[in-house]
Amino acid sequence: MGSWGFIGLAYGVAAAALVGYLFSLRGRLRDAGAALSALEGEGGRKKS
Amino acid sequence: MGPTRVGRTLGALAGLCVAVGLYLGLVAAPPDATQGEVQRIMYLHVPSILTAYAAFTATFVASALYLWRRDARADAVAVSSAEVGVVFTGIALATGSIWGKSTWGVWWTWDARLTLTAILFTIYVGYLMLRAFAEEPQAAARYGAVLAILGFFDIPLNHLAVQWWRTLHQPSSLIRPGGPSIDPALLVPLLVNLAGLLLLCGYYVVERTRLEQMRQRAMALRLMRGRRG
Amino acid sequence: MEIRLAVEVEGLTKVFGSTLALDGVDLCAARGEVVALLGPNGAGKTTLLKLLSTALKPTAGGGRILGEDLVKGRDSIRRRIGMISHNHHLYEELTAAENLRFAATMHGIRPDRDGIRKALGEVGLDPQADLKVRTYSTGMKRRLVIGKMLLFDPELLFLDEPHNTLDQAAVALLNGYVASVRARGGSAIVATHNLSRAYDMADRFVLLRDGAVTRRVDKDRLTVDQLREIYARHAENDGGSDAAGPVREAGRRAPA
Amino acid sequence: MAVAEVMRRTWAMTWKDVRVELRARERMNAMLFFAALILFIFNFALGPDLSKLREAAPGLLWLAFLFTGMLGLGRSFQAERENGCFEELLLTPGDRESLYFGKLAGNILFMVMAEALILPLFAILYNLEIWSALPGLFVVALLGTVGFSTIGTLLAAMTAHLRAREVMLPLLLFPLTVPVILGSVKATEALLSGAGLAGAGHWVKLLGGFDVVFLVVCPLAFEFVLEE
Repeated sequence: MGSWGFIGLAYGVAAAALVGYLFSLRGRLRDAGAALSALEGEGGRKKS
Repeated sequence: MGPTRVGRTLGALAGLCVAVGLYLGLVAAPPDATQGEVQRIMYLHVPSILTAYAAFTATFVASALYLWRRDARADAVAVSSAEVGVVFTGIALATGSIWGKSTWGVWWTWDARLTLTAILFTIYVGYLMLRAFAEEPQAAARYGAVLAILGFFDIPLNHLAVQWWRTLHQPSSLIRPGGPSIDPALLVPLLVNLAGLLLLCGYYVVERTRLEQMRQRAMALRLMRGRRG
Repeated sequence: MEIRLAVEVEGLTKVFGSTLALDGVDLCAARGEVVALLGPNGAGKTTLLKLLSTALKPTAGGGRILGEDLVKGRDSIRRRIGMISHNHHLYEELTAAENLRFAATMHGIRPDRDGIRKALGEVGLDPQADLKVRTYSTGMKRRLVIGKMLLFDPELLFLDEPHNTLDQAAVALLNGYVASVRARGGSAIVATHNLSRAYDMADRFVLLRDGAVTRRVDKDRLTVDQLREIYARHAENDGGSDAAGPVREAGRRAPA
Repeated sequence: MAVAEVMRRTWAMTWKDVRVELRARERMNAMLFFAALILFIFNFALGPDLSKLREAAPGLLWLAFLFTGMLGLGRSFQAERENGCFEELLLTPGDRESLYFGKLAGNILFMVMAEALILPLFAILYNLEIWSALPGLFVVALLGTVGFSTIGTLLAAMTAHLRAREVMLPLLLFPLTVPVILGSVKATEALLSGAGLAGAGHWVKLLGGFDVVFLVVCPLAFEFVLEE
C-alpha cells in the first residue's frame, strides 16, 4: 500500500472515531433530553 | 438545557481550525526529507496524544476539586474529559500504529511513545469501567476521582520508565525538554492541527458535561418523584 | 457546660443514587433517655442509625451529637459512642480476648490484660476468653460485643436490631446493660421492629416509614398494646397521619 | 500523644491481619500453591531448554511474584468483609492513614513471604546461580513489592465492594504499576548478569521514586475510599 494509502487510512480512522463519537454524543443527548422532559412533564402534572 | 452559546462557538471554531490544519498538513506542508509523504500522519498522531494529555489533566484538576468541595459540576467535567480523552488516546494509538506500519513495516513496535499511549489508554478505560461498575453515583465519583489522581502521578513515572526501557523511534521531537527541534515548515501545520484538536476536544467536553448534568438532574427528579410518590 | 441533649439533629437526609433512604428527619434525645426507632424494613431506621453514629455522611441536614457537630466533630463523637449491631463486627479467627484487645486499641484505649479479663467476666465469657469467636454461638457473640461496650464505656449507645436470634439470658444481659448506661446518665438509640423488646427498653418511640418520621410517642402511661396499635396505624399501612394526636416533644412541635 | 496512638493503631491492624492469616492460612496457602503452579506452567509452556528460559528468567520470576502478590492483595479486605468489620473500621476514631499503613504492612509481609519461597524454587527449577546476587535481589524485591502493594492496597479497598472485583483489581492495578514491573525486571536482569546494585542504579532509583510518591499519595486518598 503506497504512502498516500496509509495517510488515507490514518485520517479515515481518525475521522470515523471523531464523527462516530459526535453522533453517539448527539444520540445520548437526545435520549437524556427526552427522559428529562418526561420526568419534568410528569412532575408538573402531579403538582397542579 | 439546549446547547449553550459556548458549545456552539467552540464547535464552529474547532471545525474551522481542523479544516485549516487538514489543508496545511495534507497539502501545503512539504513532504519529509527522509520519510516522504507518510510523515504527514504526524500532524494527526502527535496533536491527538497531546490533546489526550490535556483532557486527562482536566480530569485530574476536576477530580481534585470534586474531592475537595464535592461539587457535582466538577465530577461531571471529570468524567466527561476522561471519556473524550480516551477517544483521542484511541486515535493516537491507531494513527501511531498505522504510521509504524508504513515506516517500519510492523503494526506494533514497543516504541516509547506508542507504549506510553497504550498504558494511558488502559488506565483511563479502567477509570470509565470503575465508574460504570460502582453502583452508587457518589461512590463512582469518589472512586473515579481517586483513580484519576493516581493516574496523574503515575504518568510521569511511566514516561521515565518507558523512555529508559526502550526508544526505537526518534525521541518525541515535540515534548523534548529542549523544545520543538523540527523546522518551522513542519511546525506550523503541527500547531494548527493541535489547536484544531484541542478546540474539538473542548467542544466534546462541553457537550458531554451537559449530558452528564442532564443525567444528574434526571436522577434528582426521580428522587423528588420518589418523595412525593 | 453540661449539655442537656445527647442527640439534636434536624433535616437529616441520605440519598443513595436515586433512592431516598432518609428524608429530612429531626430527632432529639436527652441525656439519660432511651429512644426507640420503630418501623418496617426499609423504613430508614438503620440508615438513620448509621448517620447518627457517623458511619455515613448525611446528604443534607445535620446537628449535634454529644455537643459535637455531626460532621466536623466526627472524630471525638466516635470516641464517646458504641454500636451493638445484629452482625457483630468481630473477627472470627481471633479469640475473644484478642478481639477486645484489637477493638480497644483501635478505639484509642490502652487495653491491659486484667481490664479485658474483667470485662469478659462480667458478660460471663471468662472461661471462653481464649477460644476463637468462630466457635461462639450468636448469643455468646452478642455478649462479647457487650463486653466490648464495657471497655468502651460509651456515653451514647446505638443498637441496630440487637434482639433477633438472642436467647433469654442474653436479652436480660442486654437490657441490664442498657439500663446501666442510662443509670450513669448515658443515652441510647435502638432501631428495631420488635415492639415488645422496644417497649421494655425505651422511654420514647419514633415511628418511621419510607425514610420519614410518621409519629412520635412518649411511653408515660402507654401500654404495649396501645403502642402496637399506634405502630399498626403509622408504620405499617398507609393510614393518614394523625395530626391531632397527643404529641409530646422535648420543647418543639414535630412536623406532622 | 498522637504519634504513639497512630503507631499503636497501625501495629494493631497489622498484628490482626497476620494473626487472622496465620490461623486461617487461607491467603498464604492460595498464594504459595498459585506460585508453585505458575512456575511449573512456565516450564511446560516454554519447554525444558534452559538456555532459552534463563534469558527470560527475570521476567518470569517477576511474573510469578506479581501475580501471586495480586492474588494476595485481592483478599486483603476479606476479613473485613465478613460480618461487617468494614463498617467497624469506619467507626474507629483517629486518622485513616494508620488503617491504610497497617493493612499495607500486612500485605507487604505476605507478598515478601511468598517471594521468599518462590525465589529458591525458581532458582532450583531454572538452575540459576542467584547466591551472589542475593543481597541486591532482596533490595529490588522489597522496592518492587512496596510499590506494587502501595497502590494495590488502595485499589483493593476501592474494589472491595464492587461486583466484579476479581476482574477490576488487576485491570486497574497492572497499568498503574508498569513502572514497577519494568523497574523490577530490568534491575533483576542487571543483578543476575552480575552487575550488582550499581549496575541497576537508575532502575532502583525509579522504583524508589515510585514508592515514595505513592507512599504519600495513597494514604491521603485512602480516606476518600473508606468513607461511605
